[in-house]
Amino acid sequence: MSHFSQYKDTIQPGDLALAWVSRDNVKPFRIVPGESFNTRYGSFEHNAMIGKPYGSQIAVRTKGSNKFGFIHVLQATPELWTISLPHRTQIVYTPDSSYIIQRLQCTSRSRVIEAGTGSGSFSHAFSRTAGHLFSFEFHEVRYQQAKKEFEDHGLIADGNVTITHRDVCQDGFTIKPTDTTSYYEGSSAHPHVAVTLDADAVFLDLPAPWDAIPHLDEVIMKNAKVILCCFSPCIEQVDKTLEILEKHGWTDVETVEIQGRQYEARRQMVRKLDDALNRLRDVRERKQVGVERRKRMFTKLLNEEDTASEVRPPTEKTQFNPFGKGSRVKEGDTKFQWKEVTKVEAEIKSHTSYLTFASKIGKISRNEEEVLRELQKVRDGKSNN
Amino acid sequence: MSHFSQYKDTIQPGDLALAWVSRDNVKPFRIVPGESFNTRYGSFEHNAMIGKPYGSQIAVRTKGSNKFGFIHVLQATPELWTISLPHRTQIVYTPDSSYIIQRLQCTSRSRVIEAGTGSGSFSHAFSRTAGHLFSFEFHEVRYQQAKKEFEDHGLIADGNVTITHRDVCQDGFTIKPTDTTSYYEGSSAHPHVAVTLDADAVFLDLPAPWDAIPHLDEVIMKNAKVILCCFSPCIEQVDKTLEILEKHGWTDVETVEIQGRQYEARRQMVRKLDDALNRLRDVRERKQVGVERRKRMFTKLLNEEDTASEVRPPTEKTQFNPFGKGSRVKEGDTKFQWKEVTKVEAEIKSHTSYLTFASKIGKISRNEEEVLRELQKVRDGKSNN
Amino acid sequence: MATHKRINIGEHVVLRLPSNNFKVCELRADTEISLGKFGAFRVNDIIGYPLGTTFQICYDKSFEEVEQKETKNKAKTPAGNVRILSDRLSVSDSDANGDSETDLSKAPEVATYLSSETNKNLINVGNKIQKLTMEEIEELKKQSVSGEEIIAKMIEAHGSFHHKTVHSQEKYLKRKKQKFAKFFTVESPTSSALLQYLIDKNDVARALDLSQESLGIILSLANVRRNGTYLCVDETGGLLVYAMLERMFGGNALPDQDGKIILVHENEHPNIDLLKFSNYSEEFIKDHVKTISLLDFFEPPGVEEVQSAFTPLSHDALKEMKSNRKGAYYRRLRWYENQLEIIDLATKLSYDGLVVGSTLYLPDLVLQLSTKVHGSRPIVCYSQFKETLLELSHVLYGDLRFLAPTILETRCRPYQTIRGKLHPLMTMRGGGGYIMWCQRVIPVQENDMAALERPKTTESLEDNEVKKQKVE
Amino acid sequence: MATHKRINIGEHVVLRLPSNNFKVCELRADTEISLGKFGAFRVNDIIGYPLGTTFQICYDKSFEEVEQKETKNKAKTPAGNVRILSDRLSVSDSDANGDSETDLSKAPEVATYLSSETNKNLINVGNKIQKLTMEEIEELKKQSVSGEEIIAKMIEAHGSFHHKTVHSQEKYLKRKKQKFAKFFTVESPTSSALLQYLIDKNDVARALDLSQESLGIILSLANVRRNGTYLCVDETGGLLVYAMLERMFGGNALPDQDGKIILVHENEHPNIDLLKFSNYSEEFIKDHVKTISLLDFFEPPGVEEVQSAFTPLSHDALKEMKSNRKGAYYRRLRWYENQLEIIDLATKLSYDGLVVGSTLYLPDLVLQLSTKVHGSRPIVCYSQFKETLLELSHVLYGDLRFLAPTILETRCRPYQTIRGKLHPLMTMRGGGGYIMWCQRVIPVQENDMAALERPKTTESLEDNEVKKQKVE
Repeated sequence: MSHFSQYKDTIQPGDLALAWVSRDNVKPFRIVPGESFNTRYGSFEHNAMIGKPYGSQIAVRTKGSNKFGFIHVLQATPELWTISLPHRTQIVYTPDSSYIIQRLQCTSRSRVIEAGTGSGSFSHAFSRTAGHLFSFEFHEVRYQQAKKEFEDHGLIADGNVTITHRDVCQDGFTIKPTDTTSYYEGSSAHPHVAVTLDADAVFLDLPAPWDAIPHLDEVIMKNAKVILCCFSPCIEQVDKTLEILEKHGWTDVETVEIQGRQYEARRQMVRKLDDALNRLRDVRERKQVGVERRKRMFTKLLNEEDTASEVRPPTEKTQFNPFGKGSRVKEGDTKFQWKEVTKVEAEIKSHTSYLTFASKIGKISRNEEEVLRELQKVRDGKSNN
Repeated sequence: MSHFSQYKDTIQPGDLALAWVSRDNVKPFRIVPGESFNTRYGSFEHNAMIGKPYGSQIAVRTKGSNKFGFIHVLQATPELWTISLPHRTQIVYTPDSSYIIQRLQCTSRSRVIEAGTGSGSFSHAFSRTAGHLFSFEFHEVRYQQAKKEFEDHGLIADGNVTITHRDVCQDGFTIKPTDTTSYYEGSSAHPHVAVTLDADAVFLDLPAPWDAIPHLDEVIMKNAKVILCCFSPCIEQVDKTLEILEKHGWTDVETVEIQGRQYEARRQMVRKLDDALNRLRDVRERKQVGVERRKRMFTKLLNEEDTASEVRPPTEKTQFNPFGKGSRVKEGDTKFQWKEVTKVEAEIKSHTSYLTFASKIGKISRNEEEVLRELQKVRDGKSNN
Repeated sequence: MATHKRINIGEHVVLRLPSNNFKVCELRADTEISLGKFGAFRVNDIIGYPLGTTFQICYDKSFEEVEQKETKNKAKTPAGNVRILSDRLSVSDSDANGDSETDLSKAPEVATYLSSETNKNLINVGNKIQKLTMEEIEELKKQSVSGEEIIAKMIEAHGSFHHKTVHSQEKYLKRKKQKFAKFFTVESPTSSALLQYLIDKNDVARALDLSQESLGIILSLANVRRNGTYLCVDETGGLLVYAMLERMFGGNALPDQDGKIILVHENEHPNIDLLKFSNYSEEFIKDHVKTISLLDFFEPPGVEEVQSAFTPLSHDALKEMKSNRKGAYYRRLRWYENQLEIIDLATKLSYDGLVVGSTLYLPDLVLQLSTKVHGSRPIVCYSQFKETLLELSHVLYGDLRFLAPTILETRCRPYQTIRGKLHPLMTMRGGGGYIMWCQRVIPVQENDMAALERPKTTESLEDNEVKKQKVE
Repeated sequence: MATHKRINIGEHVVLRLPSNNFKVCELRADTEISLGKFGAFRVNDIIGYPLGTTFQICYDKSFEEVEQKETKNKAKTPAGNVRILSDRLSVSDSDANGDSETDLSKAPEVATYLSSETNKNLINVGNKIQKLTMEEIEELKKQSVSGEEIIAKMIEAHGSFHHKTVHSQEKYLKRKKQKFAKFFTVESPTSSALLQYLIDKNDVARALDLSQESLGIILSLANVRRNGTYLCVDETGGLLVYAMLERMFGGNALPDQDGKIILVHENEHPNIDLLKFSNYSEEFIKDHVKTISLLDFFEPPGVEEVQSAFTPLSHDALKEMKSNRKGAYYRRLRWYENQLEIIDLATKLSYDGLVVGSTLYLPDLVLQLSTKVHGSRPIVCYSQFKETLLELSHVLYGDLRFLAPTILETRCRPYQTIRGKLHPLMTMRGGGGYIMWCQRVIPVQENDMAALERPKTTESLEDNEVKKQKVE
């Protein structure tokens, strides 16, 4: 059962769900009757979730307090899954992945190669759309982890995702029966035949894509446009990639960067000049007494009278406070006027990787007879009308 | 007389002024009694400007019409001057130049090297702040143009700008009496002595800065921190620059890009859902007649009566138009409600150049005796208190 | 070859011209397509080749003479023969049928002209330096078999070509070559190609200034996939719907798909003009794109009202009807079924996502439409301006039915990919819009809260407190 | 060496620590400065060297023992000897007085450890892989002469160091080296350094989230130079004023400068705290930074009122005054002169520019202050938020006294400059604010317009029409 490809109405035992605790704290968990999801705000019983629609907010009374803790229980999507991953993992983030999918013209017809699998988050996005995804991972432990995850998430059972343990730079992309791969599992494919990848979209997230590119010719679709994307953090990698792409007949080469920014909606207090002036006026008035005193003092000074007797009266602090200074004002407090503003994240992802796109049509040709037949059919159709 | 370094109150004969026709059309011109500044909106007589304060809007009746044409007469600043330059010229734009000046810690104490001069627009910005600017240009015609411009603008007379014709990559930065340079003109410097540049800030806008960098050691300040900035459009240039910087003992190397964006303040009409619904309701009501007819027709159909007699009445087009559709609404028209929005320029400058900064202190030392003397002076001062 | 990868008769394609301008065409058999100054070709000649192929238009000498004569008499450009190019930048001047392509993208000519190591001695005097007048160039264009020759002549006539650096010589040649070469690339009318076509026509304002990167992220964030039922408001002339269909069903239709888009429109009729360029059948679109006006959506007709206006006849009754009346009956039946569908769309469905690209005041619109969105389903709203999404975000943030509204911006920054001269392009299009993304959620119910209260505690729970705890 | 390039007694400097944290210090003679875990040094040892010098703190063995004992008794770190480093990244472990520095930025150690060509076999298990506990590392830090040794030990103890690629080994070493090395760089307290100090302290909100690039462009757009008189509102704790002074007069004072900043403040007293870190004399600041409250600026006291409260005495009258009264007289005289100066600042001057960095509602503030700005002089307004500048721009755009209000954003994007691994830094600080820039202009007068009317025409000129022609 796929947790990603089926829209679900209600939370059911066995489901993979996401608990949204806060924006920075989204956790995947499995719904098991009798178990609990624990947070520092409290412990949320799965039984209280089961049967409720996805998206439900779940409340719990925080231990030893009269406050409530809340989570939302969400159904996973590739994008929410990406958010739920720990930030130290190398992830292709949504601004990049969504652009790559769009540029690779990924649709339900696409046969996509992905190397390497990495955290697997991009694989989820590919599997949502692609006809078939062939994912390759050279790191054995990561391969096992990803394979298990794909199984748990129902991607393998959905039948459109294959993951293979392979160093594609050295060994290419052809999947053979002797390989460590999910391909032959639960598939009707004959285990003695090498797989025809026939890919028309390729995504390479490898430190040395130039070693993998020469192997692509064997596995990409013939006589059809194939689009490639290389994902490389350093510009020197781009340079080497450009060299090999040209050498291997890839055209329409373009390198881009995607810059994603996230903004928070905030409010800033509207502090009118008149209010500031009124506040200063209030201060001045309180000091006015002081001016009178000043005049008297000067007169006394000139008359050589004693000024020591005039004790400086304490000037009261202004009580007129239009901006709530001193007290802590909550943003949006309706006692004040507010201006809506946007604020960019405190730390922005200024760079992820360079994306280098290219396309190739191996051996362009057409079947002349077939074309003639088709043309004739159209002509016949017309004359029939 | 400098047109850049003196704040001027009123427009006077002989002044270099800027005519602001529109944001994309800012033109420098010289105030000459009896002459005119011509635009397609009309001809503006200099006599009508003379004596008016700078910043004055000048009106003229557009020929053969009852409308007026306007310009503003401004005093030039380096930034306005940059705007006035034709866009096809290679210019260091203000987001870059202002950042470079800040990072080079340019103040009235700074001795700045600039190579090459180019359009000279950055020289104006440097000359505003620096103690002395030594600008180098290898292209002879451009050197002559820039020199004349600096003279016309009063920069040479101000005494803090020197321009020299020189290929610094080949011949280095030392200015000798035999050079083609403005240095000895109007300067009290002895024409038989090589100039001590003693620069503590260096800006290199050259295709091959790596050829110039080795020559810097001869002309930069000794025993003091010198800051360098290389301005290069291509990343390969940065790479080669990094190599040579390391080789020649420059430290604190950092490459940055400056991304400047310019926004226009605009308004978008607030189109409320209720208004859209009301408009559709109006359409529906007009069609209501049609529904009644529909019912009658159906009855007739069932009763096998003749329906041909029922002519479809023309449905009037809705006259209720809350958003002024069809008619051309001027942005901000007070008959409608508006939301303030920002719009980025249609074409943004996505890249100018990479800026590579580095610093160097040649031969670090101190005068031990001097330090001891100073320390003693402080101690004496303290014990005196 | 899979048909969706092939140039097919009767389908729409996007033609990319040497100028990198775009053109949308329908490939009708036995016709010719003219690309103006870039020549003309016969549709039959390109059918059956893979989409993405670049064709060069070649005129042999006899054609050339015909062209010269014909252009004097009428505007129509005669069709040349097409040849396949391996690369848009490799323009060959060899014979039409030879396949000895010389890749000129390396511009070997450059080496044969003297070049300056730097452009030290080159002064920009604009067009004066090019001694061929525009008229002379136009004349050459009429005479020449290929653009190559024109360029060779232009270089000869260029007063200071040898003063340019090799780099600027290359740039110059490439620019000129693109200007006079006669070739075109046949691309599939993908949503991206269509958007590029609008941008190229300076008509992207019609698509709310959308960028490819914004379009891509909308589709991902909205979790668009083949089996969903999506609610959509689309003021981009149908581009959003077009892209959603592409993501759901691929470029042309596969049978037995169950995904649907319900397009809610502001005016009497929806504007999905761009769908006319798609290669779906009309029927497929009718089945998968349901349109409904805002008013019908929010105030659907009553079932009784509809039924009072029409009652479907029984099979027998229908049989007895005179055949000249049946047409009228079926028209009425269609109206009836359409009304019932409207009622269905407006009242029964719970949607798998809401995608909005609209200039209507968003807080009202999104709040209202969201009532019909299922829990844990995304709401994605595109706007040309961040400020309108800011206003929307504040409204959504204050409503417990929406989780974590976020404003996103995504910009693509393209590079010049000439090796040794890598850098971001100096200028790029501004704009491209902003995206608001949030999840539709279901706030906890008062009585659920009450159930959690410990028996000893008596204080009532205020709405406020729920609000306060809302996760950010 | 010019004094402004030198480390001087009594001046403020910014210290850059190995962690790239910043510290502001006053260099008092005969004192010591402690950098916590990075050691301590004697001020006298660094006086006289050029600003920008990096010093390494070295402890010889005997010191080391003292340190170990002392740390048990009191918190104070004993001062080590300083040595000059040619580079912040070249940390030597040779003897304190030797000058045979080995540049370790190349990390030759890496070659001596087995490294993996890729990190194929490395699994991230977080801190578990580092077998030294924090306590052990702390213990090592107490024992070791140099950070080098700690790092060597850490590598030994690092379970999978040889599984890392050379690149990540280098990164690891560099990070660890910076963590345990004992060196510091002495920088001039420039406006940029001070801003960096605030950012580092996570205190830049106090400076309205200003970035270096925004600060730089404000100064350029405002045309700040030595001979101007500028009106300023500064809610950045004085950073704007600090930077303007720097641009006008250099880092420390030159005599006989005539530029001035008139700082208008919202509260009773201005907040220019950061000026305390500058190396100007108090007197210099008093001469060149005039402060005046918003109320005094807009509603200055009347001359009569001031004169009614005080009349300066003639020279003779003053002579006759008892000396114990003279103090009081001069205090009153100062108040009197101050009041007259306020009147002057508020009524007589026409300013060469307006620089605003304020959270007050900008339309009111800028419109009011601009009345005192001379024609053809810039108005530059900084805000943390674009939306407040948008509102301001619309107001200015509707007022003929302002030419071409423009909202600007400028962002610096730093790169990793390791050759072979060039790329923009993966993360950077958001924020940095926005700038509104326009020119103060003088609209044409009605009567000037009237003078232009042709005698034959009678139609009156409407204000509207002037407005319409306003250049964009």
